[in-house]
Amino acid sequence: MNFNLSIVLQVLLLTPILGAICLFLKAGKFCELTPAWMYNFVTWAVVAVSFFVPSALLLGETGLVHFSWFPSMGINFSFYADGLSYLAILFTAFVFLIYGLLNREQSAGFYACLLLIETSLIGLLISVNLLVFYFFYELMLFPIFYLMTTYGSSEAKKAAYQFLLYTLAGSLCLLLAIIYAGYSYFQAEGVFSLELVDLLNHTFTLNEQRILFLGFFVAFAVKSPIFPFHTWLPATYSNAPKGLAIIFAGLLFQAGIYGLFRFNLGLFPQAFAEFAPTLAVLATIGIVYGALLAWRSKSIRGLMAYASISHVGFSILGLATLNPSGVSGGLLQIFSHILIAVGLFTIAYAMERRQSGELITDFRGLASKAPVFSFFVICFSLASISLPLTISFVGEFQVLAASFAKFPIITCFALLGVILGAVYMLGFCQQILFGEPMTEDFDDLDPNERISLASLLVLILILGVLPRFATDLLGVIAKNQLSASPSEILEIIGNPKDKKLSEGLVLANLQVIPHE
Amino acid sequence: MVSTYLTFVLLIPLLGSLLVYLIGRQSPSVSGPLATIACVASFVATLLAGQSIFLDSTQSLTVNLFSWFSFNNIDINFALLWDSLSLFMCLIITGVGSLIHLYSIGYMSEDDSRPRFFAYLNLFIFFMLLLVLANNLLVLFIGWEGVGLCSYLLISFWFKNLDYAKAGKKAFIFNRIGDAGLLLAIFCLLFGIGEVEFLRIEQSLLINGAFQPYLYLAALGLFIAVTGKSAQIPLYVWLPDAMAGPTPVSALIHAATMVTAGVYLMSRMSYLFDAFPMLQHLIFIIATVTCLMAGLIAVAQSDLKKILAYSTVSQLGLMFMAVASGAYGIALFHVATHAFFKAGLFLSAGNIIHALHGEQSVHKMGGLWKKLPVTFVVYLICTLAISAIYPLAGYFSKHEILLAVKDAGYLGSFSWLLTVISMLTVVYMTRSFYLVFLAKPKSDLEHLHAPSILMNFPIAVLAVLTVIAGFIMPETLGQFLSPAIKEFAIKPDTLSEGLAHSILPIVVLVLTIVLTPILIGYQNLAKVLLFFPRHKFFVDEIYYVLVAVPFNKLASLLDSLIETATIKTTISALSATTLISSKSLSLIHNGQIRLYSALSLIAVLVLIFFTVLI
Amino acid sequence: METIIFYFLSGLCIASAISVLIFKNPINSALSLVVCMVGIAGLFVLLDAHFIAMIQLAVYAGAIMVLVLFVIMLLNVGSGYEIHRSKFVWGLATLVLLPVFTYLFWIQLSGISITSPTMQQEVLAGTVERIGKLLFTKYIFTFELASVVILSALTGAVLIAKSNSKKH
Amino acid sequence: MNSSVNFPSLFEIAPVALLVIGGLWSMLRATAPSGKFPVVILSSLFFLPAIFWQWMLYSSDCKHGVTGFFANQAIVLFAQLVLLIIAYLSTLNFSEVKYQVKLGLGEKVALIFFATSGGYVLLASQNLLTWYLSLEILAISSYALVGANLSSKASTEAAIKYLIQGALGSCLILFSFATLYGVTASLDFEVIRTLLLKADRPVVLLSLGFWIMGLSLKLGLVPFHYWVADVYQSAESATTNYLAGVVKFAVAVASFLLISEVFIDLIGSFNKLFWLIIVLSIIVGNLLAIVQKDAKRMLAYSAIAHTAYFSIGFLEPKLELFQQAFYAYLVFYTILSLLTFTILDLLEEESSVPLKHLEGLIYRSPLIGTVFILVMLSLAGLPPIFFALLAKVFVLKALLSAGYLGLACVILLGTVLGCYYYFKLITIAITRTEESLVSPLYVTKTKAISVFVLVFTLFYYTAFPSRIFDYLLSII
Amino acid sequence: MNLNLLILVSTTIFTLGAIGLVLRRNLIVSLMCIELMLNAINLLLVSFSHYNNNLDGQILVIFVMVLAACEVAVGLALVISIFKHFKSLDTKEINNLRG
Repeated sequence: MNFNLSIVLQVLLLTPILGAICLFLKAGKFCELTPAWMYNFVTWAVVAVSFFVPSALLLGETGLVHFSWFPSMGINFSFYADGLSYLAILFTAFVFLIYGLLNREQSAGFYACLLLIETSLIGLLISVNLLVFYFFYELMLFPIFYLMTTYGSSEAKKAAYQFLLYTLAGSLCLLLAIIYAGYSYFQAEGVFSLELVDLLNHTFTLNEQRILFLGFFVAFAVKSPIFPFHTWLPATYSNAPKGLAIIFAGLLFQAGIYGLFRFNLGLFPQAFAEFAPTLAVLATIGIVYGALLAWRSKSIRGLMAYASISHVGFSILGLATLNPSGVSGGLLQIFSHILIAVGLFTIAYAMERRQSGELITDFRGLASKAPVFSFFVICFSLASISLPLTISFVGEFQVLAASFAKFPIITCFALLGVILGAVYMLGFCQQILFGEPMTEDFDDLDPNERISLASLLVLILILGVLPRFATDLLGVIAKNQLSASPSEILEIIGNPKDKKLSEGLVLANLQVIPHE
Repeated sequence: MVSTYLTFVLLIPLLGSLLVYLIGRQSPSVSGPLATIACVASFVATLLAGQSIFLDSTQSLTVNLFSWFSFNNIDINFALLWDSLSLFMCLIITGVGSLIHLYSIGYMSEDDSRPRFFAYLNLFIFFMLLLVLANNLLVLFIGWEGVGLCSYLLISFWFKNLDYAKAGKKAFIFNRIGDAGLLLAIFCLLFGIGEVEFLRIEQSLLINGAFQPYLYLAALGLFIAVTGKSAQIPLYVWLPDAMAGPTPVSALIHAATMVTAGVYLMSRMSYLFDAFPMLQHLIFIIATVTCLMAGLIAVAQSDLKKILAYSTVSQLGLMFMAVASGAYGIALFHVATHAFFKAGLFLSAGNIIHALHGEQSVHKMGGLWKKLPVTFVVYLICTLAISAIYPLAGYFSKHEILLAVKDAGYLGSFSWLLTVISMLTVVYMTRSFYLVFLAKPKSDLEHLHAPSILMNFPIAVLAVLTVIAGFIMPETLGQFLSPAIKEFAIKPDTLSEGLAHSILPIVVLVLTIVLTPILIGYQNLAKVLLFFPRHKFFVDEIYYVLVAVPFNKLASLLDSLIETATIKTTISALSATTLISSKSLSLIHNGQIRLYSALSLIAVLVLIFFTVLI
Repeated sequence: METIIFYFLSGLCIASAISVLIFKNPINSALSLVVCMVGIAGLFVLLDAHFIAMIQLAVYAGAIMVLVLFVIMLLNVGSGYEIHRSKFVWGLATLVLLPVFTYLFWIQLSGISITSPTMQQEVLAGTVERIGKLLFTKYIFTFELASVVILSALTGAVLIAKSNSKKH
Repeated sequence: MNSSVNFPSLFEIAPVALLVIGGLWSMLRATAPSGKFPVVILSSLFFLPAIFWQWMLYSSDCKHGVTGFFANQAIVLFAQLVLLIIAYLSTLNFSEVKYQVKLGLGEKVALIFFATSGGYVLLASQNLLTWYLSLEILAISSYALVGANLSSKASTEAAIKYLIQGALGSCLILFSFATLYGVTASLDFEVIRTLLLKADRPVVLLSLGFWIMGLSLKLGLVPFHYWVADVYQSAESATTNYLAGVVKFAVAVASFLLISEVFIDLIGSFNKLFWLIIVLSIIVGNLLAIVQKDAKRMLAYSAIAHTAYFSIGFLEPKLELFQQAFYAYLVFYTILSLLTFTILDLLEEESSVPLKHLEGLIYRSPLIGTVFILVMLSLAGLPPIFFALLAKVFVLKALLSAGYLGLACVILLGTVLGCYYYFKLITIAITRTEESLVSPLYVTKTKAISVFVLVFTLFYYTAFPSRIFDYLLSII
Repeated sequence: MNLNLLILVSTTIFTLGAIGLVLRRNLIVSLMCIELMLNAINLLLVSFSHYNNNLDGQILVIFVMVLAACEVAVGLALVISIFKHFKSLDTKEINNLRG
């Protein structure tokens, strides 16, 4: 089958949008489908389509798809997929699929919003026009806000506002920086362009790089989140209704790290290098700070939220190493965190569904009531503290090993985070699983939960034992991103004004898998 | 062929673990035998795989299973190293492991969670084998963490008791600290010489020497890891608490195998440690202090398993004294003999506790020699062995260690400490022996839970091993291990030497038996004398105050200072400012048209001045 | 003579403008306003704007002010609403007044005198003929537009009045 | 002195003529004793030909100058065309039943006609006199329209306040024109432009300063914004719609044309003044909107902020980017403000829309609710309507290009503040209440059509942004 | 009589009108103050017209008068209806709209 990448990407983007529209228009009524069924259908379709991306990538010569839209402002639909985007899309689609398994009783509007979030995530992963990226980046705000306020408690409403204003404040900096980048390109080249390809060709002066870096950084730092920008996160994750924390915790952060990698690192390498030590310090503070507060946290989701901050810290630390292995480790951490966070929050959701109470102390002795549940709790806790043979170990190892070479002392503090991870995670397990059971009725996991958790666990283990495919792929991507100075890229892609823009943006390609 | 066997060695316990759990859930009684069969099969596979090495111990083989991942173009393979050292360790693990599995069938026969127990045990065997078979530090790390995990799971096996669960957590966390050291060491090696494979590190060190500070740091990191896993100061405190697990677990993990992983690791990396005499000195001091302290504490304990646990810590200290002195082979020899007699002791203790329905305090035991004859004999033999009385296995290994330590000359004028340490062992072991078997019964002995043959057989085997190991092993082990680690030879003592060296322990033993009942009469005196040992030198409390409390304080400080005070206050201050300013602004809009006109006119004036003047 | 008349009229205008402000009774204020407008009309005459002066008298002083007075009387609002006699407000007003006054005056003084044409030229008096000619040639469209203004004001007034009548 | 008769040809003033005739007709029709007043028919009857005619004018080649008109400018004709269209859409709002049952509908429609003709002339005026006069047509009609809702006490109060403030603004503008006349001895823009540079600078600065302040008052910028909230809140929504959409559009474009055609050489000196006014408007407008309890009042304050956003065009009217930003944001804001008040019209009761009335909007009418949410999101500059984002991008791009980084940051701050209350409105609109489930919202066909047209425009320009933005750039 | 003096008179009256807007609480007086301001501007325009020797200014004055009349017409209509609603013309009492 000959699949054109452009078609695949379009279908990939349009499927959730159309799904959302259909759900919104209550199209299900006409063919007697429940909203949940439609949602599941769409998420399956997205997963299926995303499997075509690599084959399309392998067939075509390039990963770039370009539709002219508003050329005078440099705004076009430019889509691009490399291994990183591909993996991220696959994981994203997968998480939405899993959520569909877990939550089957919601209204059409609920699922429509979820599909919009999916659109937004997929869109931002594949768009390489800065403004289009920004568009998708912001697109998720409203659905999230809607879901939080409509289905959540009054606390959730507050959290929704906090999330909204925080993220917005960050992303407006991004907007400003994007426009400034375009304008700076305009001053140099005489054309206003927001295409990543064009901007990669352009060498920003160091001062410009610094300013722009900060603009981009603030937005991504809020989304990731990086240490002082994280305050929205515990509130949001803790108050997200209906298990939506699974989606939020599992997927939102990747936008930030992806952005840091693709844009900050790609466009402003010098500024990034200058800023790397600070970034490493912030990341490490995040790791230790998250761990300490997770330890202190009394609520289940609060603990998981702070744990997320800690985990994301490793990812950021990886990027800050500016070493191919470190960066690829950081990228791998994205995927490991997706799997683990989804697993952990699924567990939290399962607990909430069975017994009211959000504090850790509301539960006790579940191990004797629900062995399967306990098995998964232990497994995900262990994965979360990155036991070897889980995916998180590989990423964390690469990150720490690379960062040790660059920032030895900082790394020692990060290792402290590794230890503290065990402290809070095992404390959590002990608190909820062990001891005399507190309540009589705590049913074990139902089949859907089992399937979702088991599939996550299998992925965690497979990627932990055989991560070679992913690490090589990400390694190549990272290496290209790091080594490709603007002039080199220029050499690779030739004249960018060329009609054949598609030659451009050789960040990495799925073809470039060297292993075996 | 060898690689296939080797794969089997590893895979059988892993698959066994899965099968045991899956099948065991349907019929729990199958789980024990199944797990035992798996372990024995692994033992057999080890023997088969080791054939060639038995014949020629210089042989070594690297089996590359698959490529795991890569770091900075360094391929990190999932590879196994098969040489005499790993074979030696594998034999101990699977051999002693099999016996303990067998024992556990009897010991756990009434527990409903048997499948889980045996699955964990098999999993432990897998990880332990992985640890000793690893060809590089990263694969070793898998095993290293894996055994820690199994230890955690098994310690908190009876999780309904929160104290047990907490003990498991404590063990894991202390191990985790050590693991961080190991990671640090790996990073240092990666950064310093860019290798993680044992053989390559060795080569690189041989060629380039080891004078980099990073390698020093690596050695230090390894030692931190070792203190965690092998319960040395400062990370030993988890081991006594780990006795919360079922007794076979204590025997297998916390006496015979896992805790000796540190000795194994240091032997593996002996060339690295040898390069840093300063570090060796440090290790020696730590080991000596550990040994002494644990011995003292053991004297004052009343929980039978705790006594044995501190004894283990003490014996491990002894091993590290040997390691620090450069006598890796002798340390490994002691690992083997210690595995036999300490496993024997623990399993005997298991029998006792089993018989007394879970009673662990030695003060509540007594007069058991009649009721548990086999146990009595085994315990006696093992006690004698650990007290280093000729011709039992313990004598040979321990005596060699003392010699090696003296040779190394670290102690100088403190060599009398060695005697003290040895005698402490005799004292606490004899005390426990006396209190358990010889003293007057404190409780009703009629309703004893007699040990089954399944429980008696393994301890008998261990006793036999304890007796014969001393005669067989010294000669063979020297040759056998020398290719893998530094050249060494053990010259077995003659009968007369042996007897001569045994006089002192025997005297102390007899003295202890005589004095213990008397001392028990003077409770107050004992309390005063043993105040510190009884309270374990307050190490737990000190750690609590020095580590846990500060971290807790730090966390709450961060929580209140940064999370709440700074950030949240900033945000609420921002929103409050916004609200206040908007409310005060809306006060101006009070509906008075004259005010509006006035404000507009003032604005006109101000703005005109603003424009024209500026 | 002209100067004396000018000063007289200016004084009259200013004085009556002030009295508009300070009379309590709106009728008095309105009458002062009429006086002011008449004064201004006089100034228009002095400035040779005869037609405008006439309109000023007819439209302003006549029609508009009569309308105002009529409304005042219709509503029968007496002097109930006092001027704010607080010293603070008056002080503030003076503060406002003084800077505006001095500043504007100073600026205009220094500015216009440069650009204004010399007085040697023949004075272009605003007679009916000249104004009319200008109005119906150059500004014819604007003149037509004025009808729309008046129409809309008319409509507006009708609309408001209509609603009033409905209510009662 | 030019003594020739300067009356434009019928061809050129036909749209105005149609509007005036429409106004007259409405007045006459209003005198009819009873019956429904045919708003839709009447407005279509006059607006549609006017629009058509304007389209002809616009697309014809003879864009030569005529006295009284800036007719040679494509942008003027285009702006007039837009004005007619939005005025028409706005007028359609009066077809609602609730306006039919009140007295004076005919007069209101007539006033709309007159006001629109004023706006139409305002855009094209070529001398100070016409400019001022047509501005006053707009103003006087607006006063009357606001005060027309006489059953409401608030409406009268707002009207008189509007009148007094507006008159003050007129005085300021007139004072400025008088001084301009004093220094240039002419009312014609062309003459003024040439003489302005030679004139004495302080006087001109003073005069332009007064003009700018008068203009700020008419546009409702801080610190001359006091009337805005009262008027927008108290007037009937259809009127508010007209004021916020049509009147503001006309005044803004006319002022911008005046600046860029006449005051262009001197306006640079008022940079700081505009900067201050814009910053104040953004901050004060958004801050005040936060604490409001009435949706119309809240959106009135937000309108102040939005006016400030497009007013950045006044900062550097010479620069193409600023012109583009001005027109782009103005077009965007006009469409959105029309949509906003069209929707609020549905929820209005006694000329006010307490926030409570918005409750469950999405359940009462899913379509209108969705449009409302879309509008609020767009006002906040958020997806899914890309057009909103683009408008903001134009503004920010212009600012960055000229180095107004601080102002750009203020705009971002304002956007964050704005998001807060836009989302507050959204939250209310999506709150499910018992009442909302049983009282569906009735939407007339006319309203649905006008909402559809506006939303379609938004989506159309989202899909083909270059059709409007590049086009605007080409005719500026 | 020179231009400066005329400007002085006109600006004085203008300012007085503005101050009246601030000080007087009677709505009708407020309207009168606006008239005062417009008159001041008229005076200014006529003076300029005189000194510029140009009649355009006087044309403008005519239109200002027209507008003033219109404004007063609408204004007075509103005043009447205000009086009906509030039973008063005191601006202090017309303050229902605030915030």
